[in-house]
Amino acid sequence: MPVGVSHYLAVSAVIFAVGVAGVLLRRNILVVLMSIELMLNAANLAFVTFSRASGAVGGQIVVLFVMTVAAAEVAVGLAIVLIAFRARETTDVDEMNVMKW
Amino acid sequence: MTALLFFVCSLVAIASAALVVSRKNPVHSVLFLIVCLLSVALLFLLLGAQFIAALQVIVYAGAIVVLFVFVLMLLNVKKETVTLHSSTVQKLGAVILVIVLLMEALFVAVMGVGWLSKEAWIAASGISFGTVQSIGRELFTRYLFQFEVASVLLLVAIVGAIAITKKR
Amino acid sequence: MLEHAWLILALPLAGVAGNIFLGGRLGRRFVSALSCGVVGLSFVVSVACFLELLAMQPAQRHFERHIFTWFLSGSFKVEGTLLLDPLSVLMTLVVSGVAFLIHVYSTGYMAGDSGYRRYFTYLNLFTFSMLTLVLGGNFLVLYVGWEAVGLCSYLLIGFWFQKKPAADAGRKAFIVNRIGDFGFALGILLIFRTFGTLEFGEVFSGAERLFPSGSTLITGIALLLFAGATGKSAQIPLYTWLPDAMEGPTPVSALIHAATMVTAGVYMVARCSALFVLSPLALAVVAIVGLATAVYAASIGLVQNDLKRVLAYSTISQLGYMFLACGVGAFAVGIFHLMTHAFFKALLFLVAGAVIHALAGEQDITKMGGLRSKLPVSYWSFLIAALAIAGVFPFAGFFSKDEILWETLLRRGPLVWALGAVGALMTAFYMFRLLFLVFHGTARHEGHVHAPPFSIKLPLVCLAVLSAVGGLVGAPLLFGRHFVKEFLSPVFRHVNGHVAAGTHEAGAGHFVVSELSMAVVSVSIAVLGIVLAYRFYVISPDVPQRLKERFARLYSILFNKYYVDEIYDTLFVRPLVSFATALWRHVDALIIDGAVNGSAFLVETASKVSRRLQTGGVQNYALSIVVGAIAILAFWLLR
Amino acid sequence: MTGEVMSQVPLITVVTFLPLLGAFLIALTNPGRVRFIRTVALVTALVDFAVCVPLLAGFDVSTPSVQFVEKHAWIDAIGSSYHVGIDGISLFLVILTSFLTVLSIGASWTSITHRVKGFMVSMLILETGMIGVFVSLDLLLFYIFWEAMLIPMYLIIGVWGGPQRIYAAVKFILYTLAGSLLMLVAILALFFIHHGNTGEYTFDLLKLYGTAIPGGVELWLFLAFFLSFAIKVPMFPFHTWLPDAHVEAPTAGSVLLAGILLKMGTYGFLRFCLPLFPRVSLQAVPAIAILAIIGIIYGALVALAQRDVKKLVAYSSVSHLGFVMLGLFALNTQGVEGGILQMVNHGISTGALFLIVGMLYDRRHSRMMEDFGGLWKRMPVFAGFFLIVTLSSIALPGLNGFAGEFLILVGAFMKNAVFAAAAAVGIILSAVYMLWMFQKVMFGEPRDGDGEEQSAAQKHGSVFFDIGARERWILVPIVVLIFWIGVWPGFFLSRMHASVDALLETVRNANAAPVESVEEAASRGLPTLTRQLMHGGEEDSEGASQGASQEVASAMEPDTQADEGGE
Repeated sequence: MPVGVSHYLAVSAVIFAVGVAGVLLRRNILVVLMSIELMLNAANLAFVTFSRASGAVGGQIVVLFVMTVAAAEVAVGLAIVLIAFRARETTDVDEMNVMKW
Repeated sequence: MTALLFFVCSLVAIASAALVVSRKNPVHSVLFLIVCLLSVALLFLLLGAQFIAALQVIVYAGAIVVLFVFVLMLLNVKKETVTLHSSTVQKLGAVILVIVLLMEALFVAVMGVGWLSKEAWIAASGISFGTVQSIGRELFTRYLFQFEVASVLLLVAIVGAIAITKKR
Repeated sequence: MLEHAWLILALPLAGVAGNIFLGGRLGRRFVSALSCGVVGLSFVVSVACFLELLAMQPAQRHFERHIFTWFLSGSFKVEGTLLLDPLSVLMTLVVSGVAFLIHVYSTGYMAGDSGYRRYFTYLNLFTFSMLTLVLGGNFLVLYVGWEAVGLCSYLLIGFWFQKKPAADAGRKAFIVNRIGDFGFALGILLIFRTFGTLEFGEVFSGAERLFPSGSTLITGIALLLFAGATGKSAQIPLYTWLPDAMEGPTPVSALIHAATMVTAGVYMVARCSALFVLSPLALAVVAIVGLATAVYAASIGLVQNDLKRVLAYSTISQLGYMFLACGVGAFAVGIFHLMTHAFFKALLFLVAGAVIHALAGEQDITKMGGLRSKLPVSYWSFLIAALAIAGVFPFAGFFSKDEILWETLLRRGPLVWALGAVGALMTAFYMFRLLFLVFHGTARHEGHVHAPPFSIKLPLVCLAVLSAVGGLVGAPLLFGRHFVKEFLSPVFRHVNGHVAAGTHEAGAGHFVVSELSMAVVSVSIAVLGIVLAYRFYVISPDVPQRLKERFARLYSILFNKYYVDEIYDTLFVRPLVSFATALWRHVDALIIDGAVNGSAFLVETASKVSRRLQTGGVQNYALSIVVGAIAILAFWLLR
Repeated sequence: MTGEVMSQVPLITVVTFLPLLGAFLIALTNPGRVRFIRTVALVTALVDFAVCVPLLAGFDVSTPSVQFVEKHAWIDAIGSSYHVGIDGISLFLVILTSFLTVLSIGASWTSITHRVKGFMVSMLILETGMIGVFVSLDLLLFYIFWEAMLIPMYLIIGVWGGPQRIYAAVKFILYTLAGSLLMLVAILALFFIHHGNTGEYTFDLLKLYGTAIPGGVELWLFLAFFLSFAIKVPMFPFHTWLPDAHVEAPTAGSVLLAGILLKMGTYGFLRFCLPLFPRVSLQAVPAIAILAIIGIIYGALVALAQRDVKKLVAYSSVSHLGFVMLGLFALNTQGVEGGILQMVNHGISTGALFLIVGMLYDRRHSRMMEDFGGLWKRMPVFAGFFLIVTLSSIALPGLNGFAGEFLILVGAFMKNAVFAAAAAVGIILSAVYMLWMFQKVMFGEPRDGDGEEQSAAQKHGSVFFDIGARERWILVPIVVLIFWIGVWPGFFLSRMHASVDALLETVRNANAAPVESVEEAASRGLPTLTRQLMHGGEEDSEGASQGASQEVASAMEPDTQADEGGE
């Protein structure tokens, strides 16, 4: 059974879905951030797959940028988690809902 | 051989991803995240993207996950008593949505998309694909500006992270 | 001198400016000198113009001067035109002459008032406005003067603004006049739409050329103009402001509310005679309103006790006669009566002022009496004026009033004449009632009687002379010539063609005879009135009281002026105010603003509900992002 | 020589942005230096007014085209340019704006004591916005000025206003925004329709004139513009923001609100609605005329019921602006010129009334009539000024109000006698409410305040001390203008002739020209509205005058017939 585009994409899809589930369901903000990393990774996998399928390097360049963004996001995101924890002694997403009317 | 490797790697990746999400202890989650990232790196290699694979290991598994670990240790959070979200609507909705999303994505993956074909896959499997050289050439010619922007973004992120966490 | 006719206007205006900018610094003597001086000079210029006009051929006595272009917008062009023709020059003489005398009188009368400078500023402004009114060569300049005299009237009636009745009366005068002016303005607009111009000459010749007698359009114009005249000249139904206007200083009543301003309506109707003669209906309306006002106002005058108010009703009544004259087509006679009336009515008011001055502000005639010996100059002046207004030969009023009645008989028949004669009877009666109550009998007042100063006496004497002999310029039976009529004839040359035949020129002989006999009749009427008054108020003073008790209801109707003020108040004033308040409180605040605030409330409510979606929980937001992602993907797949 | 120099200076840009420069300068100043800030603001406004003088002097009365034009590329991608200039319609409004700003700053000299810096900055930015509205010849630029000017006014009402200021400010800004957003949509629609017709993307007003718009769409676009301008004017029944805003705003705010902001609505009708949508405009004449007349009478009646002097003046504005609208939509030379003149007049007279009310408020800290009375005795000089302004407001002949209102009545009467007659009732009512107010405030026995005012009373002998040099110098130029316009309106009218005639020509031609568009409209199944306009619209509007007008027709001059609407 030859491994093709569909296989890689399927793996990417599953990992992405798992990531989404993590973001939507977990209460620990650190796990939520990790789930986001999973989703980004899934997207990266899809990009590389497409790049491979189309023969263009552009897809991989995008992955490079995604990684940059991911790094920045984690840096800032964790910083926010840090001060949020300092202020409220919790990492529970449910309790961080002051940003509303 | 390649097929076998693919199946093993992808199964490990999926399984570890699921574990990242499902472990109660965030420290465990981080460890499984490393596993997942490494197996995805292997998948990259299988696709012939050596440079990306290397980056995946260095940046993700190296830098990002270490960051997570640091923060975890810094915060010293106890295990969650309740893992899942409190609202039933949110839980139910999330489950349904995830399933629907997965279905859709799999549908795309399996049924394919118009512009992809087997021929393209084979033709593109040249030697130079995904080497440091080929990516580097593209990156410093065509995507130079974007590259610079990315570097600025990182700088801003560093400054931002420091500024946010600074104690007043 | 005609070239310099603008001086007639410029001088009083300079007086206004001088009073405003210099009067405060230079003091009262300067104010008196300046104010009287400019009006006097203005009178001198008027006389010069008059003489120059008189020297011309009758047909050429017409001088027009465009000073500047006032409005120019598309086809709407209005010049600042001065017009000197016999009519306007005659009016100018009367206005500036009487105004001068009253200025002089005022220097004595107002000597102690703290608003001395303000008073003379207004008075000069009034003179300027009134002269603008008569000298204006087109409808819009006339309208400027028309409104400006209204303004001066407002300011002078309310001169003692601390008194609420005075302030109220001023406002009432202005607003009632505005109602009349509403018609006048519409008339002007209609004239412009019809003729494409507002210059007198072009409009009148256009009317003669383009429209047949009885044209609806011309009738409309004439009636609208007349609406303006009823306001300014205090005719039914807009006369109610004039009696109230007596709140103003007495010289003002003499100048504005007797001699000049209130006659502006008569002047305007006479000026537009070319339009009125084209419309029998409009003429009839003018005649009817004039007659009705003449009789009606005289009947109220019979029983009033306020010296000035009796004179006010008398003025309304006399104005009615002038309109009656115009309405029967005898415009020149109307103007003649205007002139003589200016003399004797101004005199009456000035005497009244002297009396009030002498009695330190007392106006109630029941509290006067026996002043004959104490105020001889006033008494004799008043007597002359009363004889004049009653129409006793050979005083001024006789010639003009007799002629009005004669023309009425000639053109409208005996019934109308009879009504006019009843009015004349009442006039003679109430005037002598005043005379007897004020000057004869025993003194019913207390305190010292102030002797009038020279500045008050001088105008009285001048006007007394004019009232005595002023009518002789229109005495055809004595001199064989009617100077006023002849002088005015170029202005009214188109009248004869339209108004029914039977004028003086038509049949010479036997009309003279019957006119003479009618003159005897009208003098007898006047004498009858005087005798009645004498009997009632000198011989047996208890008669009025008995009559009052006998006809109590009639008396109270007359005494309360037919309750017209009250009727207007309930019919128009109160409903307007409550309607306005209701409009504000209910329609504006409740409905319209309610709708605005209601829609704001709706938006607020909707947002209160919908902002619940904004939970602040980051995962809720993520959920909706996923929903969006799914939707987009689904759309893309199912496309 | 000087002419050449003049023509090289971008006068319009200078007039528009000089206040902004002044605002910038003030913004850099230490807020504590109050005197310096006031001086800078006043000097800026004065210099700006002085710059208007060459504008007036160099204005060519013979041409209808836009003058002092400046056009520079701005946003090329969407064809928007910095295109400004003035013609006979906007000339006096620009001058009026700079004139009233000077007076307003003068009037705020002592009455604004807190946050002086912010106030003066707002005033100057407001001036830039207002002038910008009048000079813009690019729709996008116009829209930006139109909206930008709301912000400083919002702040002026909301920060320096009376007790209800927040409510009034929010109502003001939301109400006007609601209208102008619809206008934005219509502007975009116009932009795309023009592109569809010619393939050119442009916001240039002069190019958009004469854009062929499909019948039904034209109606909707017209309505969008109409709503925006009608709210601004304000026409009945969109007027309720006005009394609130006026009453709560500080004196300077009220002056500029009444004097300039309201004129933007009427100016908008003239500059945009009429030439952009000539056919629908003509069709809308009866409806707008009736709304205008309702506004005249309604505003006057409600003013009659007021006890608050400022509110009375505010409602009188509704009435006066009704006159302006009536004149503009008479669509003949007299009406439109009278309308423009009346815009200026209203700016002067009502502006002056608000200044006067402000002076009273400074003394008594009340706007209620029953708190005043007998002021003539205490303040004779003030009384003279007040009297003249009052008379100007009730259109006494020889003063400015008459020149405008009478021309409007002439124009309206040519169009429809009944409308003119109904409108003339407003002149009676204006005398009723203004004189009533005047009597309440000035006549009667003097009454002095109590409590806190007594300290001031001891200083001056009475709460109501007469006006001083500063207040006199604010009122003197107004009185001069009142007489100038009243006695010599020709000076102003002659500068409008060419532009107004050209505008009317545009409307007339658009309505006379395309006969086939009726068939087009019919084939597209558009509402009968369009067809009525083409064939029977005029009869409707004329129908009411009947009687007199039929006879008139026979005697009428040829050019008056042309004025009837050109069909």
